[in-house]
Amino acid sequence: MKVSGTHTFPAPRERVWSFLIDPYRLARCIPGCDKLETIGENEYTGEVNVGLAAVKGQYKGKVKLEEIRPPEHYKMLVDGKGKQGFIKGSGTVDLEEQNGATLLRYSGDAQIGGPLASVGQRMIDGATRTMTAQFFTAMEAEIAAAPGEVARQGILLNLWRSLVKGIRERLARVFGGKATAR
Amino acid sequence: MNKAIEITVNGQKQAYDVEPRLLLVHFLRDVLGLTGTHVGCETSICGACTVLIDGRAVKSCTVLTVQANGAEVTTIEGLEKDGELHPLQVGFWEEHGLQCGYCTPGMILAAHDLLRQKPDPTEDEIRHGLEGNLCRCTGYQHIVKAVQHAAERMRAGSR
Amino acid sequence: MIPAEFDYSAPTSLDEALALLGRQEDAKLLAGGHSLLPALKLRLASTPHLIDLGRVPGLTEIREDGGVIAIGAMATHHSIETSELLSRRCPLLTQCAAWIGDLQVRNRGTIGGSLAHADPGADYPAAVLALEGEIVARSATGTRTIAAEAFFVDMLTTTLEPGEILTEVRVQPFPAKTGSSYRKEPQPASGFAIVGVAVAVTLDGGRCSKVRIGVTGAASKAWRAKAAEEVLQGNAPEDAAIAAAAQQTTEGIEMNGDIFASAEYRAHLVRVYARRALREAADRARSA
Amino acid sequence: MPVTPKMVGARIKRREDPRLITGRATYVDDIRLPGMLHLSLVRSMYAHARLGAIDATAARAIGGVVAVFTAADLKGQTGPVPCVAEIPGMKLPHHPILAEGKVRHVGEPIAAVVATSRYVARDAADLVEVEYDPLDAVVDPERAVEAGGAVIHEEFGDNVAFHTEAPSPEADRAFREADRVVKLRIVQQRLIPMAMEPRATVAQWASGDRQLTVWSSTQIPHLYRTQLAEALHLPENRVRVIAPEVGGGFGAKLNVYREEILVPWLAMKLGKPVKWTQSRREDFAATTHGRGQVDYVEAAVKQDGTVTAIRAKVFVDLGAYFQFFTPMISGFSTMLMHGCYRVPALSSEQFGAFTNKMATDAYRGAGRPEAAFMAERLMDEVARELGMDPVAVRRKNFIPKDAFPYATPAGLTFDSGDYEKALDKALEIVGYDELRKEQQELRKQGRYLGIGVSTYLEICGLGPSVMLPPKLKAGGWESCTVRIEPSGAVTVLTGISPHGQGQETSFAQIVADSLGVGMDEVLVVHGDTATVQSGVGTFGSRGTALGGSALRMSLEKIKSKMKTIASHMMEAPPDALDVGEGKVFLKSDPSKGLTLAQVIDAAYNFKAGIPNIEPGLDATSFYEPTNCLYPFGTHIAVFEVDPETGRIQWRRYVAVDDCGNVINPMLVEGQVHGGIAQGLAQALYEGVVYDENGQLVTGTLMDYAVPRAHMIPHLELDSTVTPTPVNPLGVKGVGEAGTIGSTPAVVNAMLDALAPLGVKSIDMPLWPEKVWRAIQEAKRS
Repeated sequence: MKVSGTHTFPAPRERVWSFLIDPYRLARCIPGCDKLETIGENEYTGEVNVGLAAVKGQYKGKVKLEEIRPPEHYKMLVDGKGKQGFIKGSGTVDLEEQNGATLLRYSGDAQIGGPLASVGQRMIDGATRTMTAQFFTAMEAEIAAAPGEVARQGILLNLWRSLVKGIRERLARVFGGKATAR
Repeated sequence: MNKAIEITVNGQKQAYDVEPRLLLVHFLRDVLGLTGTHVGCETSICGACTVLIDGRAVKSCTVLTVQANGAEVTTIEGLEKDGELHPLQVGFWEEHGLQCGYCTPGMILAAHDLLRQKPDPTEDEIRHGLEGNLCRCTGYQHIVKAVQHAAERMRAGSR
Repeated sequence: MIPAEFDYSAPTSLDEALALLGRQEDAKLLAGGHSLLPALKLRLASTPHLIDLGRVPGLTEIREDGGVIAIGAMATHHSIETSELLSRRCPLLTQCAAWIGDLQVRNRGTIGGSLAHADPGADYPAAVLALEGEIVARSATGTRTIAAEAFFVDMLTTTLEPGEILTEVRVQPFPAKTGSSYRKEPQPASGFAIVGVAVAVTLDGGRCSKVRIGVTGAASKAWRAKAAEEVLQGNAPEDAAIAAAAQQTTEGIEMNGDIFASAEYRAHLVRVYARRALREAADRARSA
Repeated sequence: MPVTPKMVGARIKRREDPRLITGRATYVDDIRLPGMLHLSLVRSMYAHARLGAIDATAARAIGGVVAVFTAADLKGQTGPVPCVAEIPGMKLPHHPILAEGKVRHVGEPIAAVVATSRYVARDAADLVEVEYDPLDAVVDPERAVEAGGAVIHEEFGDNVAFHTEAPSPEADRAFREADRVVKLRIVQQRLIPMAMEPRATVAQWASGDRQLTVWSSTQIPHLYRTQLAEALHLPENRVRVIAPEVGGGFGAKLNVYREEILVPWLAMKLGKPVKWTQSRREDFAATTHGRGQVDYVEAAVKQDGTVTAIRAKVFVDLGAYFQFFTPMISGFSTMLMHGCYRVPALSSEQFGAFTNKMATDAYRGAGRPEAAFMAERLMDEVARELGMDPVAVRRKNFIPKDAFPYATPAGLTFDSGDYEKALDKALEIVGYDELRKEQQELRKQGRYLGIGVSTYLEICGLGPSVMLPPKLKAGGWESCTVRIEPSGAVTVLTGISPHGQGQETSFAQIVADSLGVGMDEVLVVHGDTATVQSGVGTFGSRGTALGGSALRMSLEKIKSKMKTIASHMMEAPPDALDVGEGKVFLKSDPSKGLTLAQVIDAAYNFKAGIPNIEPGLDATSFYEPTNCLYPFGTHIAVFEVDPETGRIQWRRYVAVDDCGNVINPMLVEGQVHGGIAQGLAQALYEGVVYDENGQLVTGTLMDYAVPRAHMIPHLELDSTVTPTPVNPLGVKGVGEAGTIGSTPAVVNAMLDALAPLGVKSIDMPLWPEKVWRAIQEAKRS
C-alpha cells in the first residue's frame, strides 16, 4: 500500500520540524499509550492499547528515524504488531519553506498483514484516507497550538497513533453478513 | 459467567447453563448432538448453519445461544413429522437437489422460510430467496426445481 | 469462529439497558448482531460485556404518529421490507431494505444496529439521508434527535455518544406525487454496497418540487448529493436534466476503492445509478 | 419372461439422500469420542519470515490446555507431507508438519495447541507468542523465476521449481510457414476449491491393539492410509482410514495435508482421540488452490483458418510447498492445449515457480480447464483475426469423427468422438444463426450481445497405471468386491470414495440390471479401508468409469460362478445359461432355470459338493484401464453486456455434453450443472488475490465471490452419446466436463459482445470494473 501527498502548514519550517522530531512530550497525549521507551538513537518502542468501542487491541511497535537532516528531511520506519495483524512501513518526510508557511511532502509504503489483511480488504483504501486526513488535521492543530508548550504534540507519536487508529478502523470494518448492528 | 437458558428445540424443552459466548450452532451440535446443522464459514455468508427461530430462518453461527433463550428452534432433524418427510425434503430428494449434502439442511430451512413468505415463487424469486445459502455442488438448478416441487405439493395441501 | 469470553446481560427495559451501559466501559450493545458477532468470532473485536437489546420492549414497532413515521431501532430489515405502512407511506425504505444481505440476515439485522454501526457499505444510510430522516438517541440524561446529515461522521463513526442508545428513526411520509428508487451494485461476495443510490422525487405540475439523493457504499460515509438535487429542483425530470443532475452526485466526494471497484469506477457507477434511480423515481412520481 | 424395467439409464433418485435430507449423515466434525481433545493451530501472519522464539507459556497456563507442540517436538517423529508427483529435474522442497525455522506462506501452521474443548483451544492459540523476522515475499510467478530477489527455499538457490521443454521441429516449421501467427497472453487465476465442508480430521489410537483409526474428509482414504502409515512409521495394517460423509472435495481433498499427519500423531502421542476442524479462513489460506498459470500461447494459422501448430510458454504459480500432485497439474494443460482440433504439432515450455503462497494442486478439471481455455480462446482469436465465424473455424479444425482412435502430437490416443454432432445440436438449440442476426440488429442500437462458443475436450478417467507416478504406490486401476450374502443381499465394496457423486445409487443400478435384483437388495460400501479391500479413490472423473468397470468385472465373475453352479444343478453346460431377472436360466428356454436364491443357497450351503468350485459367492476385481477417456461437448453462452456498468444480463446458456453412456441421467445433469457453475465462477466471479507482500486479501467469503443461486443462469442441457470402447460400460466421465467447457464459453461471449468496441482481451474474472475499463481503454485507443 503506497501513500503520498503534500500538506501545507501555516507555520515556519523550524516549528514544524520541532514536532516532527520530538516524540517524548507527546506520549502522554496519546490515549492508551502505556509505554514509550528509547531503545537506541532515534529508535523507540511503544505499547498502545487502543480501541473504538468493542474493537480493541494491544499493539506493540517500534519506530525508528533515519536520514535525519534538520530541518528538512527524515525517513521513518514503523513496525507495529498485535493479535489482529501487523503494519510495517517506511516513509519519508520532506519540509520546504514557502513564504513563511511549510510545505510537507510525504511518501510511504506500508504493508498490512495478518487477519487485518485477510478480512479487511474493502476497508484499506478508506482507512488509509481517513488515517492520512486525521494525521494532518491533528498535526495542524498541534502546530497551531505550538506556542502553548503544554498542548504540543509530536508528529512521531501522532503518526503512530494514526497508524494504530488505522488498524482499529480496519478491524472495525471486518464483518460477515450484510446487516449491521452496533 | 454461565447463563441459564431454556430453548425449545424441535418441540423439546432444553434447559442448560451456557457460556454467553456459546454460538447457537455449537449449542445445537456440541451440546444437544444435533449435528444436522452444519458450519461452513465464520462470516455469516454460507448459510450451512441455517435453522428456524420462531419460524424464521437465521444463521445459527451468528446467534448466541443466550439470544435464543425462550425461543423455539427448528433444525433439520425436526422437519419430519410422524415419520413423514416434509415436502421440502421430498422435493430435494425427488429433484436431486443435493449432492454432497453439506449445504442441504441449511438450504431446506432457508427455503422453508421463503415458502412461508412466498408460497408460489418464481425461479427468480427462489434464486434470490436462497442467496444466503451457498452450494458448491449443484449449480443450484436442481435446488430451484426442488423448491418448486415442494411449493407445488404444499400448495396442493399435502401438508 | 469462536469469540473470546464476555459477560452478557439482557435488560428488559431501556432504563436498565442505559444503566448497564453506563456501568461498564467498553460494554457493547447487541442489536441484530450481524456485524458485531462476526467481528467477535474473528476476534477482531472483543468486549467485557454484551448488552442485548433484544428483550427491551417497544423497540421494534413501525408506526405513524402525528404525521411522522417512527421506526423502532430493533425493527428488522425484514419487518421494514414487508411493512405495509412503509410500502404505502414511505416505500423508499422498503425498496432499500429488500437489498440488504439475504433472507436470514434480514430476519435478524436491525435498522438501529445498521445505522449506529455506520458501515460505509450499508444500505440504509442512503435512504435515510434521502428521506431527511432523524435519529433518536436516548441517554441517562434524556433524549435527543439528530438529523441524518449530522449523524454520519466518518467510517464507522456517528455522532452517537458512548452512553447513548439509538432508539428510533423518524421519517416523513411521502407527499403526493412522490416516487422513489434505490439502485445498488452489490459487492459480489459480501453483498455490501459498492454503490447504492437512494432517490426520492416529488413532482408538482410536471416539475420537480423536491429531489433528494442519498448515496452509500462509494466513500467513507454516505452523503447527500445536494449539488445534483439542485440541478433538478424546479425542472421537469427530462432525460437531459436527469443526466446533468446525476453528473453532480459525486461532486466534492473522495471515493474509496477496493479489489472489486476502484475509486474511479465507483464514482462512475454512482453517476450511472443516480441517473437510473432518478429516472425510475420520477416515473413512479408521475404515476403516484 | 417378464422384463423388469432397466435401471441403467433411468432417472433413479438417490439412495444417499434420506440420511442427508434429515440431518442424520455423519461428517467428520459430527464424530464425538469419549475423552476427545481439540486441536487449534497457530498459523503464520507473514508470507515469508524467519521464525524466532515461540513462547507458549501463557497458552499452557490456561485451564483445559493439554499440550502445545512446535516443529521441535515433531523432529524425527514423522515423515514430511508427501508429494507423489515427479517432474524431470524438479526440486522437491522439504515440507514439514509444522514450520521449521521459516514460514513460507500466510496460514502455514507453526504451533499445535491441544485442549479439552474447541473454545479453550482457540483461546490458547491466541496466547502463543511467535517472533518473526520478515523477509521479502515472492508472489508473481513470472518474476519469481527470474534471478535475484528473495529465495523461498535457500537450499535451491532460486525459485525455479522446474523448467521443462517439449520442443518440436515440426511446430517450428509450421510457425515459419504460417500465414499468420495468433498470440494470446492468458492469466488463469488462482481459485479456491471451497468444498462446503471444510477439512476435518479425527484420530484415535488404541494403544493395546496398536491400531490407529482416522476419520478424515478425504477423497482418497486408501492412498491416504498408505502415506500416513509411512509418515508415522506404522505398518499399514495398523492404520484404518475412514472417509465418512464427505462434504465435497473438488480435488482439494485429493491430498494428504499437514493436519492429516499431525492429528493422528497427536492422538498417538497424547493417548486420547483428537479432533481438528478447519475454519473457513484456514480453508482459504491452507487448503490447496487451483489453477494459477500465466500462459503465452500462439497458433500458426493458414489463411483458411487451419491451425497448423500451437506453441506455449507457461509460468506455473506453484506456491511455497508441494502438495500431493502440485508439480504435475500443469502438464495436462500443454498436453491438451490443442483441444479437439487436429493440430499436427505442439511445442511447449514450462516454468514452475515457487511463490510465497499456499500450494496449488488439483481443482475440478486440474490442468484441463487451462488447456481448454487456451484452445478455445485461440479458436476465437483466429476467427477474429481472419474475420471468420468462430463456429466455422472450429469446424475447419475438428478431428473428424472417422479419425478415432486418434493419435495426438502429445502422444495420447483419443478414444472416440463426434465433435461436430455436439456442436450442431447446441447451435440448433440456441438458434445460433438467428442470434447472430439479432446481434447485428442490437449493435445498430448500441446494444452488445455476446455469443460465446466452446467446443471443449478433456481427458479423464486416469488411466493406465503407467500414467500415474510411482510414488503414489497405486496405479490408475480401481477395485471392487461384490459379495452376494447368503440371504441374497448384494454388497458392493468399491475403492472409489464418492462425496456427492451418487455412486451408492448408480452402482446399485448397475447391479440391479446385471443380476436382476431389486435396488433395495444392494448396498454400496465405500470409504473405509478396513472394510473395502483396496482402492484408489474419487478424482479426475474416474468414479463411474473405473469403479463402475471394476464393479462390472466382479459382477461378471459372480455371474460366471453362478452359471457354473447352476450348470451342475441343471445339468446344462454353463455356456447355455444366462443370469438376469433374478434367475439363472437356459438361453434357449428362459422359462427353465433356477432362482438366484437357489443358486446362492447352493453356493453357501454347499451340500451339493460342486466339484472344482469354492463355496461362497463373492468376487474381487481390479480394473486396469487401457486408455484414458476423452469426453467433449459444446457450450454456448449468450448474454448482453451493459457497457455503462460492465455488468452482464444473461440470455441463454446451452450445454451439450457427451460423456458416453449414461447410468443415471439425473446424476449426470447434477454433475454438469455443478461443473458449469464453477466454470462460470472462474470466468465471472472468483479469483484469489494475494497482495504484493503475499498477504491473502481474499481471505474470507466476504471477499472471495463463490456464486450464489441468482448469480448462475438457468442452464439448458442436452447430450450426445458417443460410447467409449475403452471400458465395458462405454462410459466416460462427467465430473469435470462442465467446469472445463464453460469458462471459455463465457470469456468468448464477453469478447464477442465487445468486439465492435475494439476490446480484444480481458483477464478473468470478468468483474464489471474490468469490463468497463477495457471498454474505456478501447475507446481511447
